[in-house]
Amino acid sequence: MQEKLTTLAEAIALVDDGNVVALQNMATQAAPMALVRELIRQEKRELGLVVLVGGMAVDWLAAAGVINRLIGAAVSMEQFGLCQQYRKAVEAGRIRVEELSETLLNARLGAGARNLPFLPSRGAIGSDLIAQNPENLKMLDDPFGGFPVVACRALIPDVALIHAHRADRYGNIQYEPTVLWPDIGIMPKAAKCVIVTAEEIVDTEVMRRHPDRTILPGFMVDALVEVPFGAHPTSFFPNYGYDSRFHREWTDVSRDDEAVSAFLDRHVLTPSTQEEYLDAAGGVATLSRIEKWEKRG
Amino acid sequence: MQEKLTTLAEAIALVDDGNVVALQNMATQAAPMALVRELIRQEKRELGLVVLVGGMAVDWLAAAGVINRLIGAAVSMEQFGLCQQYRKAVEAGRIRVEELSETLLNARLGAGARNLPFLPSRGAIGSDLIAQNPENLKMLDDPFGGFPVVACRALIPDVALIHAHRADRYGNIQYEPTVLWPDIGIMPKAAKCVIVTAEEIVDTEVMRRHPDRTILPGFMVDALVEVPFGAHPTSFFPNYGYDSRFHREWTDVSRDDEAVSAFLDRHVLTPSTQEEYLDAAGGVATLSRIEKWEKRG
Amino acid sequence: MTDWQNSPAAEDYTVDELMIAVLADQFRNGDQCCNGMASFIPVAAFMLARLTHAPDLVWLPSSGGLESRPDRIPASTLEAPLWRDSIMYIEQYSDFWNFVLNGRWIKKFCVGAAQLDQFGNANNSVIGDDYHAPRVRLPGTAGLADMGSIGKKLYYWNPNHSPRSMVEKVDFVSAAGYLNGGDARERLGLQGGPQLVVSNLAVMDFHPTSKRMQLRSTHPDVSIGQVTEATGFELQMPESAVPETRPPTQKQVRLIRETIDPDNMRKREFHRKS
Amino acid sequence: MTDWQNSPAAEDYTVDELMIAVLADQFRNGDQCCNGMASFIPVAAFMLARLTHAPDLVWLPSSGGLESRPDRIPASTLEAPLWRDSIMYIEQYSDFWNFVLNGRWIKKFCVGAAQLDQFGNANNSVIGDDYHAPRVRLPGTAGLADMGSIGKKLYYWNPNHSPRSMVEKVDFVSAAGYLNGGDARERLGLQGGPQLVVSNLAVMDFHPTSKRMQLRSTHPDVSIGQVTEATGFELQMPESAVPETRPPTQKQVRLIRETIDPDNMRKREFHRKS
Repeated sequence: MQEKLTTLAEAIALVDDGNVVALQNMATQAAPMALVRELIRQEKRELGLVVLVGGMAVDWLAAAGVINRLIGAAVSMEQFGLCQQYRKAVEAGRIRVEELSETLLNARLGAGARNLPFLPSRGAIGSDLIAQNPENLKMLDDPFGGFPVVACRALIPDVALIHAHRADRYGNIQYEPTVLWPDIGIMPKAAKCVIVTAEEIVDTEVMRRHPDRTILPGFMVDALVEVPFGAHPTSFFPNYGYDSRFHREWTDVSRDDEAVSAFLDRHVLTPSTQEEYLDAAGGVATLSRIEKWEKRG
Repeated sequence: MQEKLTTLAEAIALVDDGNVVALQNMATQAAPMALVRELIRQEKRELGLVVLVGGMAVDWLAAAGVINRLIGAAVSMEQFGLCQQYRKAVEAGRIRVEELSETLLNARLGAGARNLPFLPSRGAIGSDLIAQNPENLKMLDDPFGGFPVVACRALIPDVALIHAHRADRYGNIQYEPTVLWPDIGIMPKAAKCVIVTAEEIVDTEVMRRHPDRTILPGFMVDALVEVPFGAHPTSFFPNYGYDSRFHREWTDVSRDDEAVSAFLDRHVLTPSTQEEYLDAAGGVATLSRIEKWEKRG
Repeated sequence: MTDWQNSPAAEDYTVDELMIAVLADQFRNGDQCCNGMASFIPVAAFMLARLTHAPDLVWLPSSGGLESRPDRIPASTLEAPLWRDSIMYIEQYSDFWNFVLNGRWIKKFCVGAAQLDQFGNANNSVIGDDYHAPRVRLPGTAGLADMGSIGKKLYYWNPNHSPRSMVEKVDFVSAAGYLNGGDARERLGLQGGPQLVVSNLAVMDFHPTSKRMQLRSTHPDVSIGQVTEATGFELQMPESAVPETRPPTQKQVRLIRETIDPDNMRKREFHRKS
Repeated sequence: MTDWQNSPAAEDYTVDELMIAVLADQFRNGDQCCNGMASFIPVAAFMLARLTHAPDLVWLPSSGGLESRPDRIPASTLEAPLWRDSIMYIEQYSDFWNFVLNGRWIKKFCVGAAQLDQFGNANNSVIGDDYHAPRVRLPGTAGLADMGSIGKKLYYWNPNHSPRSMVEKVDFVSAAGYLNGGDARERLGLQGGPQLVVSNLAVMDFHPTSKRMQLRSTHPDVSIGQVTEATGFELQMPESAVPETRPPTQKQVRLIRETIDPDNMRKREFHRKS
């Protein structure tokens, strides 16, 4: 098996300006935040982002001017509110949104994964999403005489960014307890290149004890980096909850461009290692807090 | 939650003559054999069988005159050879075969599960399977200008028959260690009615300890019966292997209609309980043999 | 009459509690219901229904576990507390949508929208005319556009009934309601559709043939005039007199406050009133 | 030159061992290969390649686990020994076909067919003219029809080279080969296709433009005449002389007999010869 272990810098060097990048995320959950920060540090530009429900990661990438288009179903930090930097960029026309419903996005990615030109859905029929997007969505008659479907054109991201619980050095990726998040089930299977951070790298023998936990085989994975708490400040069930203090700090500054810049400086640009990042986010006290899964953020 | 626990007789009473019945199976693996025997005992007639790769179950159902059509990708007992009773019935025109490739069958069932009129595949293009089956397979132009696909019409079985490792009385179904067999991933989701046998019925609290093992929620399941060794003589990983002696006994008689009739009498019609069935199949000695996963059948 | 039904009408209750009780009343035992993000009112309604008249109601968050056991409403209606101790993890790409798209399961969806129009079309996408430079970029449709077209019964809640949220025509149809009304849905082969809108002022449903939104009841101490004034289109009136929305019972209020939502998550979306 | 390449040509070997060595030679380090039911020869070839020149060959049974560790070829090439100690269980409906249909992974499929014709079309469905009352009902196409159309390179093995198995035209196209030859595949947008046919008599490939099957090499002690006589169509001849198939090395034979298949599973399909 081929070695896939590398550094954040080398992993993100695989992303080219202009790429379409699929990002694992769900409001406050499971985003590969170390990879997101590295995208900003390497000053990637004009990326298109594919995300089912984007949260703080999208707001950061919008604030840092990394993305200029987004293909997704929603962007929100749920109880922490709208992503203000993203919102402002869209309202200013700096980010172009291809809004898809969940079944349409899943169909586009599913077609990409399975090398099909399209997959059909019956979702979103009658909504304005379809007329808005003639390039990728077309009403199609049922050849068996029933009602029409929406043909959803295959979407093949250039890169998928994923965070996982465990991996071996050959890029076999495990989730604990199993696939839960919406996008992990399909995004990496559709992408041309898969970059993964994992909470821990273990020996292959450890993987073999629980083959049911493996969600991606090594041959699908292009680069792998060990990043403990790599999803902070989003949650990573069952390891740790989202960091509500950090989320509130961000939403407190996120309408103010100068404060945003200082925030990103402090939390994204200055820390040169994951340890330094975690220290800037409150260090051990924060980690022990999020490991307790505070319920009332 | 509603109670789903019942008897084999009442469960199979849900199957009407003429129904399309989806059967979990894979050559020598994981067939719900107790349900298959009950179909024969209740003298069901003119059933259509949906099966990915059918094994001894198909041969028995053919021998007993239960089925008159089959929708599937293959019928074989792998190293134990062809299913002779099935083969004879097809050659005599008593069973009509709609042969599908695996992706075409998966697409038909996937469309059924998702309430879509069809799903596309690029599999089997150029083969005679498509022209042979104009009712359910149609070449369809890619609306985005690429090469055509095969539109695979939704297939909604009336009933799905499944064997599982564990269930609670409300019909929540668990597999150990996870979904492995080809058909369990989609067949029960496409069917109008789902009948399950399980190796053991446990308390719901036991289910909650491993929610990742649950593969069907109770609301999908219509009838449930506890049947230890319910897949015998097929294998049921990791609990027990296939019974190679039993398979060889069947293949030894399966070309001879009289011997077949005696065999079915002894193993299907006479035993009135699972215990009696297992005793007729060699009792404790057989069980301890298959639990050792003999490798050289 | 069971315990909670015998309980007298509450006098001390807030409008969020009333809305929860109205919604809970829509869900029967054995129903299968589903919610999205930030859905404190729907989740409270599901939990209330299960604690009173519908113990077998199946509640499925659109990300999370089946029959999980949060001790109370968590701060997120999609996050990990809704996976804990569940009977089954429902992975979204395959299982969740397999169950939902299949017409037989998960028949009711309870959700909010930034704009609703007179035909129950919903907008969670953009405010303004230019889709690519909108006045306000909203979160996006998420799964709502799907739920609007795949035969589900939709129950909308609106904590801020106003001409801005109840509009003549939505700026963008994020999810199909009755489109232009009449049989427009049927002609596209769409079943289901919006059933009820529960706002902080009133309960509304849809006229059986015109499919225009009509007043069903006004909340206690709210006049019909207040409702029509807060509505950005001509709200249809029923043929008979408009009744008053039944207030929650004392038992229902107690369950909401003490058991279901002691952290007052349900109040979060009520910016202006309540 | 590695150990096994330095090993002298075996003198004591059987044709199944020669076929395994020929097939093993088709698979490179880093290739991803796949097999179906009752595929002892392909599985032995994968295992031999991994033990010699291609340690990183990814081998995926079409039902089973990734990188499982059977101590030897089991009696079934799909059954549970091929799940044990694997790195990942590959569930068939979603994962297996997601990986296979995606053009980037699992590029080679090694399989047998009851009939193969001059253009590499394969039949595992029916013998006879009447599909619904066939002379012989064969097992069925299983995943082969898919593999034939989705860009895979197909490697066929045939333990019984005869006019019955190598036919002018298959009774039923269970899996597309080169159809009517020439650019017939390309016109349907089909990539990949049959690469090699390894029988008990010879090795065949396909002419680059006509796509007719042509002789590549004859096995030791087999004449060209024996091969053409056993072939039910006009086998094309290469422009240069037909070489002899390279026999397995002593090391390869030892690995097959002692390590890979001490139970002689590989002999099961050889009814008439070897």
